[in-house]
Amino acid sequence: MDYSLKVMDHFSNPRNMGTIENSDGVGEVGNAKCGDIMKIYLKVEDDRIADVKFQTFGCGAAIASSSMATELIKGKTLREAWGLSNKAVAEALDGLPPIKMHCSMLAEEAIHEAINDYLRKKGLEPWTE
Amino acid sequence: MDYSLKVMDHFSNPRNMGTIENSDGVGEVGNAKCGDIMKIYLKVEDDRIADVKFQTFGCGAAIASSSMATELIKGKTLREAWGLSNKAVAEALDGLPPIKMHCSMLAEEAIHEAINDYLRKKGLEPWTE
Amino acid sequence: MINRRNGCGTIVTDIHDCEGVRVTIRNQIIYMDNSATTPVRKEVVEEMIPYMTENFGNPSSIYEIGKISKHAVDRAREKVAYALGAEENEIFFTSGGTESDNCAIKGIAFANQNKGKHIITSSIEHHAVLHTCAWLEGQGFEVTYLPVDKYGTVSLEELKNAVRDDTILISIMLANNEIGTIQPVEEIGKIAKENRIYFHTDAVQAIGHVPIDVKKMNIDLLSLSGHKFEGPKGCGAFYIRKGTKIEPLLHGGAQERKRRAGTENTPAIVGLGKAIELATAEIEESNKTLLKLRERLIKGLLKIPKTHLNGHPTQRLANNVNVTFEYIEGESLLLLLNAKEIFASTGSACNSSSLEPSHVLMACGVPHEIIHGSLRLSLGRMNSEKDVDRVLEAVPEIVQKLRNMSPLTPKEYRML
Amino acid sequence: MINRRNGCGTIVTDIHDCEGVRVTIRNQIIYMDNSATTPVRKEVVEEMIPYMTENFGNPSSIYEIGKISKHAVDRAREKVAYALGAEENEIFFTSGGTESDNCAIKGIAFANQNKGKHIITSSIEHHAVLHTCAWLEGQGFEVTYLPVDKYGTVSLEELKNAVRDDTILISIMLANNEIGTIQPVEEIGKIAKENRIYFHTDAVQAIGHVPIDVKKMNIDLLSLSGHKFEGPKGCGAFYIRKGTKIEPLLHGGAQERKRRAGTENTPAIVGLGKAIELATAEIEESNKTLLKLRERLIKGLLKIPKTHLNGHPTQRLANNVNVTFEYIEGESLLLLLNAKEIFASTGSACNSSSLEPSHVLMACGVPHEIIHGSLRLSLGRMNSEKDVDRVLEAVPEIVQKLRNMSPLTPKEYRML
Ligand SMILES: Cc1ncc(COP(=O)(O)O)c(C=O)c1O
Ligand SMILES: Cc1ncc(COP(=O)(O)O)c(C=O)c1O
Repeated sequence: MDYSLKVMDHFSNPRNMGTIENSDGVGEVGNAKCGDIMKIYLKVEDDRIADVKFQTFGCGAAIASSSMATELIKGKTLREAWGLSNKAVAEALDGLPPIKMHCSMLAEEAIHEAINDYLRKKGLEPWTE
Repeated sequence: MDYSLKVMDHFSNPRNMGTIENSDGVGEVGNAKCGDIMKIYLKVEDDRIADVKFQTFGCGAAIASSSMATELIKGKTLREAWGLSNKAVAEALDGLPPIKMHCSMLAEEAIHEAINDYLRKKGLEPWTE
Repeated sequence: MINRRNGCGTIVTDIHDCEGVRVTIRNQIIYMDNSATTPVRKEVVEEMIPYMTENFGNPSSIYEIGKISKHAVDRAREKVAYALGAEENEIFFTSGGTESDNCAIKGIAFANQNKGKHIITSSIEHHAVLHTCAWLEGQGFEVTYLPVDKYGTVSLEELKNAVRDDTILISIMLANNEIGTIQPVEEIGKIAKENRIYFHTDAVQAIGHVPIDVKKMNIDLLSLSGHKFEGPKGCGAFYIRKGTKIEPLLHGGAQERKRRAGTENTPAIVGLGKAIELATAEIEESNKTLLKLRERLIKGLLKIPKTHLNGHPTQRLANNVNVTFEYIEGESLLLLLNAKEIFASTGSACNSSSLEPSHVLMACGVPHEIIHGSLRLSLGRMNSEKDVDRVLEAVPEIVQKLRNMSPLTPKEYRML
Repeated sequence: MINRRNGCGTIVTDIHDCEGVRVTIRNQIIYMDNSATTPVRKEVVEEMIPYMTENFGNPSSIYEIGKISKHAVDRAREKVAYALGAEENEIFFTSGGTESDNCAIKGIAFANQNKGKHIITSSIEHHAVLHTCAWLEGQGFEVTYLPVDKYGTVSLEELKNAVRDDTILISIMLANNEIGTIQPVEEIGKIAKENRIYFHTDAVQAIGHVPIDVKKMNIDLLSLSGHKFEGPKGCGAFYIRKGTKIEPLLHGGAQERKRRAGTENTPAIVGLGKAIELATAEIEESNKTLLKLRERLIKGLLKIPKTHLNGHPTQRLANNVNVTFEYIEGESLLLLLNAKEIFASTGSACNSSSLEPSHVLMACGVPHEIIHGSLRLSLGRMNSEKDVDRVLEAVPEIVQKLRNMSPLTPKEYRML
């Protein structure tokens, strides 16, 4: 696998790894059969992501994408976080091998799931785009 | 081509190469298309091969076979010469590669042709075996 | 860290120190992926080089340096024949295991289709066999893929039941490249013989580990590949029992008695000959050493909770260790091992850039969910007990790190 | 004379002197069979060795030494692409010219048979093309073998006339291996393109001698082989234009983007890359030198009475000389040249152990009766003017010796 130094850095020293007790929203995507599961925990304050943690079962790219994506949304508004595209995650990692682009997709989707989980818990309509 | 040292010796320094003026019998076999022509000249005295020469167009094995065959029949009776088998020629050369065994056949045939040519000239019945 | 160049036993890392001056660090690397490929043995390289430079002649040529090449090729052929218990004129050189497998299967299929169009193989063959069979299915052949038990062993009963009147070929590997399971080849050969069916075995992983006698084992066709036993890459051999009806795969010149066209790769053929000679001569001694390392490794790894051994516990290659760690994924495991200069693989090397779970582990019934967490450590002549201990130190840490990260890991196996 | 071992430029003969002591004699050998194969260039061997020993990793592996191999393979791919004017992802590595030819022709045939089953080739192709076509005829394909003129050139008119609605492939070599004739490839490419037919060219003999631009020449598929331009044996490359519909020949692992399975032969691939880089960079300079040697050789040989030049007088490879001497036979000529340490061939090397007259010379209309007396001298980088002069001294003597022996020689050409 030809991973960038950025990917290797985030893979080897993942930021925001772990769980949040009493989180405000949780999103989990992927499945073990495909070899990737990503779980994102959010702490939301004033419509902002006060804290975020992840747990990932998956390849180097999946772990690095989780780490980078959580870094990118920390402190952002929910809308801003929702707007984080998988391409932005991949770019922030100085690119991903084509065969691994789906890992950044997983990160985007996990964030969406987590935000909608938060919205649902708040009794709000989940977002679709 | 994996030729024996004997083949290489007879090929490089062929014995009895040339023609006999006023020969008593001549035999020519093979054709240019196939890449081999062998011509044997006999001088016969008292039913014996007093002299023999050859001309050959062909590969190393053909030339060596001609040289060896002429050596083997020199001084022999016509019957003895007739009895020289291609296998005997090949053996005397310490063997020939399988693909080249037909060259020793040519030598046997050329000698037969030359003997029969002599017999015919003498008004005798050519031999068949 | 700026640049990285590696040696067989040494990793050289070029870094810049705080002053910006380049500094080189050397660490011992641990290569445990010998089933993927091996380095070329020193003695083998040395025998090869003269055939690249001085003795470069085309073996089909008539002149001295051509004849030197031809004799060298013939000597290598003798060595391969000797290693397999075959005759010299039953050995043909190819470009590797893949070509040999393709040759065997397509060659028999095309030459014997008037007799029948049914082929039997197993579901744990290398892709060189499986994809060739799949291609033949597209050409109107029928293929039965025999299942295996949880250890990866083909059942002789299932094989007997699969035999049909129109079966022309049984292709079952001698030893598996992922899990190391050794098949009951002699018995398979007997079944093939009784039913007058050609029997091909992919022995790519077996050379140097399993003693082979094609006559005793009733093998009609056998594939092997130089780079799996410290010979050169890009060169394999192919045993075809005398009298076997087979078509060539590569058409062209009259080389290899018209069974395999193309200018002979003399240096590699010479190297393969030398390598197989050494590997088979040392088989007993080598297996003794490897077996000890293998068992130490397996014992150590199985101490990690929720870890399972794949493949057969005893009927396995002396150099093969394959385990599955639950809750984690293989690629990240390999990357962290790599960071510690330990080189291994998950599934077969050819698959490492694919995302599909190993077809071999699936056939053995390893649950889908945990297949991804498998690790293959394949030992070689350069590995020592110290290497094994370093691996046994590194792996538990790494597995724990990844388990801590994984959402699948139950609380009791977490340490965070 | 007891033993003989040869070097690239030196022949070492071990003899016993009259006292029985072994004495070694060194003579300069003259190798003029570069179309059969070449030695591996020193710079190339040097680049290859590290990939046999330290950097032996499997390019499909994830760890450092695997990545080093992968990068090396990719760099070699760039070099081949650059030499042909192709894109990197249009280059695939194979085991040689024969495999590339087989891949091209069978690959296109099998993948496009729904469009048609007609193939056009020439009657002077290498056996790797001709025998592959013949095999396809057995599988229900139809093949047109275009005739050539006396210089061995394919007529564009004949080609146009041969094109049919169901023609799927034109396979015509860039330069012939026996007579060196260079085909009007650009024009052939144009005809193929206009008729939407795939165009394959066997460029095995052309690399390093004829500048190639696959785009300009409208080439869809191209075969080449490392050992013909001082690269390694057992390694070739294959250019496939993007978008070409083709099936693989070797099925198995996912290497070479699934177009050619089998563990990559990294050392040889690296060597091929280096060799093609050097050969194409030096093409102009090398051709200038070779042309001079070639013309000197041809002029000298044609002084021998009843001697004819085969192939095209100008549209020919700068390194190829092919002449026919009437009344004599080629093998004996080669053997006598060999005795003088001059290494050459008659027809192609692959055929030297066969008895059939060259199909190429037959197609050029050389009379059957004299075909056997043909000699190919193919020059290389190691040949000098002195070599040419030594050949020009040796050949007339040898020809005379054989003519004196031949019953075909008319009196006026005899000297005995
Ligand atoms: C069992 C088995 N068969 C076939 C092959 C293919 O051999 P190669 O890659 O040398 O073509 C391999 C290795 O990759 C293998 O392990
Ligand atoms: C024109 C041509 N095509 C194909 C080949 C086959 O190449 P290889 O022997 O490397 O497979 C050769 C050489 O033998 C050749 O000269």
